[in-house]
Amino acid sequence: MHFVPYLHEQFLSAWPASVVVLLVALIGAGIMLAWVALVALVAVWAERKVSAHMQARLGPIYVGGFHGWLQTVADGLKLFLKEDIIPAMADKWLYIQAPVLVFGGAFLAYAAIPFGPKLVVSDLNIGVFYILAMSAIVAVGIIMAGWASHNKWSLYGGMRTAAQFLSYEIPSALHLMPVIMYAGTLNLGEIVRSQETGLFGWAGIFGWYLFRNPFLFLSFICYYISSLAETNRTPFDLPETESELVAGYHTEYTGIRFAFFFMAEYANMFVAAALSTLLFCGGWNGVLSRNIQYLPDPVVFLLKCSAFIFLTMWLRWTLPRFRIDQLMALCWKFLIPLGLLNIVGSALWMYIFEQV
Amino acid sequence: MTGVGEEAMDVDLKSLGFRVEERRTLASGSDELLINMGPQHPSTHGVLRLLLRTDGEEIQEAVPFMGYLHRCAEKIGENVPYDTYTPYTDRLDYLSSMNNNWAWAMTVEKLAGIEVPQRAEYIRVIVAELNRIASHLVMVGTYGLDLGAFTPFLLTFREREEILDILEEISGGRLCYGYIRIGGVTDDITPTFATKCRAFLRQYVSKLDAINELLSYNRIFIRRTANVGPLSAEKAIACGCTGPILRASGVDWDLRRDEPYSIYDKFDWNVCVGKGEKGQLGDTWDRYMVRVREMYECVKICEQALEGIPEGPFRAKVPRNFKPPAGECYFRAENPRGELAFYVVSDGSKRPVRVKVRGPSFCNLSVVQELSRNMLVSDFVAVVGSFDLVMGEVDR
Amino acid sequence: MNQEAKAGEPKPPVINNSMRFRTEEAFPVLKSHFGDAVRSLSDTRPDRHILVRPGFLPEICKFLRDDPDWQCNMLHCVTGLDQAETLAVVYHLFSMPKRHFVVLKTEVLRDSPMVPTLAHIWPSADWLERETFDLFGIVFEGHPDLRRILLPDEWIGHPLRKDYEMPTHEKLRELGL
Amino acid sequence: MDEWLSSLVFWTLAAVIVGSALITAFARTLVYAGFALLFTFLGVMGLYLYLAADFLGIAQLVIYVGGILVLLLFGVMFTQGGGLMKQPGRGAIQIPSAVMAVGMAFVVLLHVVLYTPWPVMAVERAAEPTTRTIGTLLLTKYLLPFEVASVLLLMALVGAVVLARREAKEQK
Repeated sequence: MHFVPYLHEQFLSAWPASVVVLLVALIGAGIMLAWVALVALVAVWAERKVSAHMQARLGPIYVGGFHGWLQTVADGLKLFLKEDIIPAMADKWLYIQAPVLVFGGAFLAYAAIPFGPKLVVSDLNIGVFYILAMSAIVAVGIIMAGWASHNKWSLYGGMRTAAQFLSYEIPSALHLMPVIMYAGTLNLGEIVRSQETGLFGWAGIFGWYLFRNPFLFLSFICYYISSLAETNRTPFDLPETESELVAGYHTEYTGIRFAFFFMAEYANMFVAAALSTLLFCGGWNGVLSRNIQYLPDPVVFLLKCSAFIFLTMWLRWTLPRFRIDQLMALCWKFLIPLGLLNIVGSALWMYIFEQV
Repeated sequence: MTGVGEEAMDVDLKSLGFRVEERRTLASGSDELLINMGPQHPSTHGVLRLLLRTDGEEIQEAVPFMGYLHRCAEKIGENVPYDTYTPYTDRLDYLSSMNNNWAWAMTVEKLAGIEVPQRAEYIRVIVAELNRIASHLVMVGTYGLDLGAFTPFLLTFREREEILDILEEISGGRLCYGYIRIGGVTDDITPTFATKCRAFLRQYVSKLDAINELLSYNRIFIRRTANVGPLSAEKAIACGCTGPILRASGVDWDLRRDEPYSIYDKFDWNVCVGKGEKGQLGDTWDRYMVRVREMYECVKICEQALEGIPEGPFRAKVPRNFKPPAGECYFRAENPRGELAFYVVSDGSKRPVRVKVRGPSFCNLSVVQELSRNMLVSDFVAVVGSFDLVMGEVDR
Repeated sequence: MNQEAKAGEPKPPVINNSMRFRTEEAFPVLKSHFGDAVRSLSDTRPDRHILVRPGFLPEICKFLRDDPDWQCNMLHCVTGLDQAETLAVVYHLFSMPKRHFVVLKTEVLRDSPMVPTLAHIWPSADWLERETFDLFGIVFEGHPDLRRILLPDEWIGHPLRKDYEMPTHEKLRELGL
Repeated sequence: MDEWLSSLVFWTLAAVIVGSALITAFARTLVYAGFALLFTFLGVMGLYLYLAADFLGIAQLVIYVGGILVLLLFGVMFTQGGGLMKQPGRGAIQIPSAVMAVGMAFVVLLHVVLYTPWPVMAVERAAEPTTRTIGTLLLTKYLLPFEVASVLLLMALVGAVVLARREAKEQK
């Protein structure tokens, strides 16, 4: 936010301040949009390569030369050019809106993610909370898609999303609470900064909340599980189970609208990975003290995110999927009680060992 | 705009084949949903259509509809000579063509009293068991796919490719072989066949162990399959279920041991029976696991058969203008999916009067409606997958 | 049978015939129990069958299922047969504990092919009879759900009858098939 | 920030809120009403953010969109497939009573708006976190109402469980 007055005073003093604000906002949004698209493209390609190599095959190999790195671009182009079909019985307005809402929710979450100490579109005071809130919009979008398609399988997908989202929002917020208690702030940048040094002033990896106390470690695992469920990834991909619901809420979508859902899925995956990184794994802090960190901060951050994205893919290509009642049981009987336990446990730990 | 569930009220459920007629008033005051699962649904493995009556996620009843792949296999049988019918049997259960060819060949051999040379018998056993492995691999892979595990699918298909390569080498086909003919086999095995087979079988067991580790004993997989859709032994027998489905319900019955046709009595192997280790007897995990365990046994049989191939002719002398004596004959063989039986009536002419194909999948599928009661959609997918239906055989 | 085979006696020359058909032995037993309802034992080879009157079929089948000597707990196959002047239904009854087959056949007139159903004796008869009805037009009385199973509901005729004529494309289009 | 920009933001938000609220009120299908509510909530969130009440704004979104709206849509889809709403006939009695009710509410609201001493405070720094203040207030000054509210919610939760249990038992 300090950037805008600076820009205004130094270069664009002739223009009214509001125009500069709008201009900066638009350019920022454009850059973010490009970034989201890039993340999706790379992640889709990576997913295909990761899955291929896990399944003893090569995956895309021709388009673009090196390991088919242009494959996703080609697929994206194909999706752009494909016929856009709106089913005759579909609810047209909602049908058109749904992918926009889903992608919009995923995209808005990027605004609060800091890629480095100063590298953030909007340094919100309540960044964690904001990102959680944006996933609610995604959920409503998915329900909308499931409803509007006028397909019973899609409707099932929508209803599963509603149930799953409603349930897993609670543990994912609960398991973030210990971190917020430690950091004393909801600002993502502040949370990362508070991980520079840990107990006894040890820096680097010991500063990460992941290793601060056993409750936080448990919290991290539970948070990771619920983030998988919130982003609809295997083993929790129930809203789009291809073997049960054909393709769930996006069964009827084609072409560019389908591409939006697809991009949103990978965008969400990145957001979940980024939250794990920022809150539990020290964000852009390397494994050693910040004084001897050689890689640029965004690179460290992205490396950690990639590790999490890889883990997500690894799980997807290894595990079968849960059943809806098992999914609910896991959430309500396991993750939520553990979340409450972690909050109390972390508070006690802070009080006893760290004298906060 | 009409609600998605409204049309359920207007149809005559009885005329669609639903057994439970009384419509339950649901707790939420809403209607049941009638949903078509298939004929193009991803997990009905072909063109099976199931009409589901659901209350939310819970299925009240599911009615199967078949016939989308009906190709008049029996009518064709009445119009072509006996040996020409072999390629049509390929297309019954297209995942186990060798076994189908073999069952047809044995039926006609029984009808005409043809004695098959020993070498041919050994070759037949080897290719049929290889084909059985290939067929079970498809089941194991696609079953993982049904439950959301993608990787085992490709691993099993990779192994299956190896088998197809071997079978291609001797028969020229990769799916429909037409290799086992009346009186023997089409061609002798190639010189490299035995070594290739041995090489494959040697590495195959470890691959199977890996698939077990990845899928069969995965905790999520067990929780998805154990205690789901248990089929009692009595019901299985009464409904005419055969093969792995029957064995999974705890019935120790395998034609290869209990009615040893061909040379199966010469081999040392075990019949795999479901024991209900992870849940109830005859649940989907048992049905799945019986097949996995059978593959180990197939390897044993193959290895023994490869050791014992005698020299000699690979085909008995069958006249070109083959006319079996008048009569009728029923013969069944243990196929990967159960007992495939042919009923042939001959009037002494070139063509049979009647060919009846008793496909195992057809009888196995008839239990599905019973099993579907009060089951989650996800569980139903698991149950249908565990039956390993091949619609080519159901619809004929 | 496995033990017998292992005992080492050489197999008879005609191999591939390990299925034990006890139709001949069943005939006198059924004859003594049901008298005229059991008509004759065929001399077809390699398998023989017992010709029974359709009306008594359920009773005979119930006997074969429940009698401790026969215990035919599985109806392995039901099929129709077009015998020019009559239609026939052939039943292959199998006993898993006794390991034997009994083959029954019943003949009905072409014009009014009515056979009592066996669906209440063996559930497997349900679909097998539906298939026979679909392809031969034999009506199984008392069947719980006698609909076509392989062909579309609107199909006309029963294709496995010898006098069935394949409808022309024009005819099919007329029917909307 | 220029005056006109802030008015633009305000009026846009106001238009979104009022417009979508009207759709909610007059939509012919329940599902439309539900989805229009989403935009109302988004607009209200915008207003909160605009008033520098960032925590409140986001909390509004999390609770109303993430919780209540999703649940509402869930319920609508489960019951009668969200089809046509039964529109009550516009009888002679209903119009005067509606006018009376609306008029009374309007008078009350007008009174509140006109006679409440609104404490107006210019926000010095837009980036002032409100979470700490809200948290402190909840645990000091408003502790009793906060606890009473949570006990009420707990009771509602237990009651819902009991009701659902009974229904499940009756079905079996």
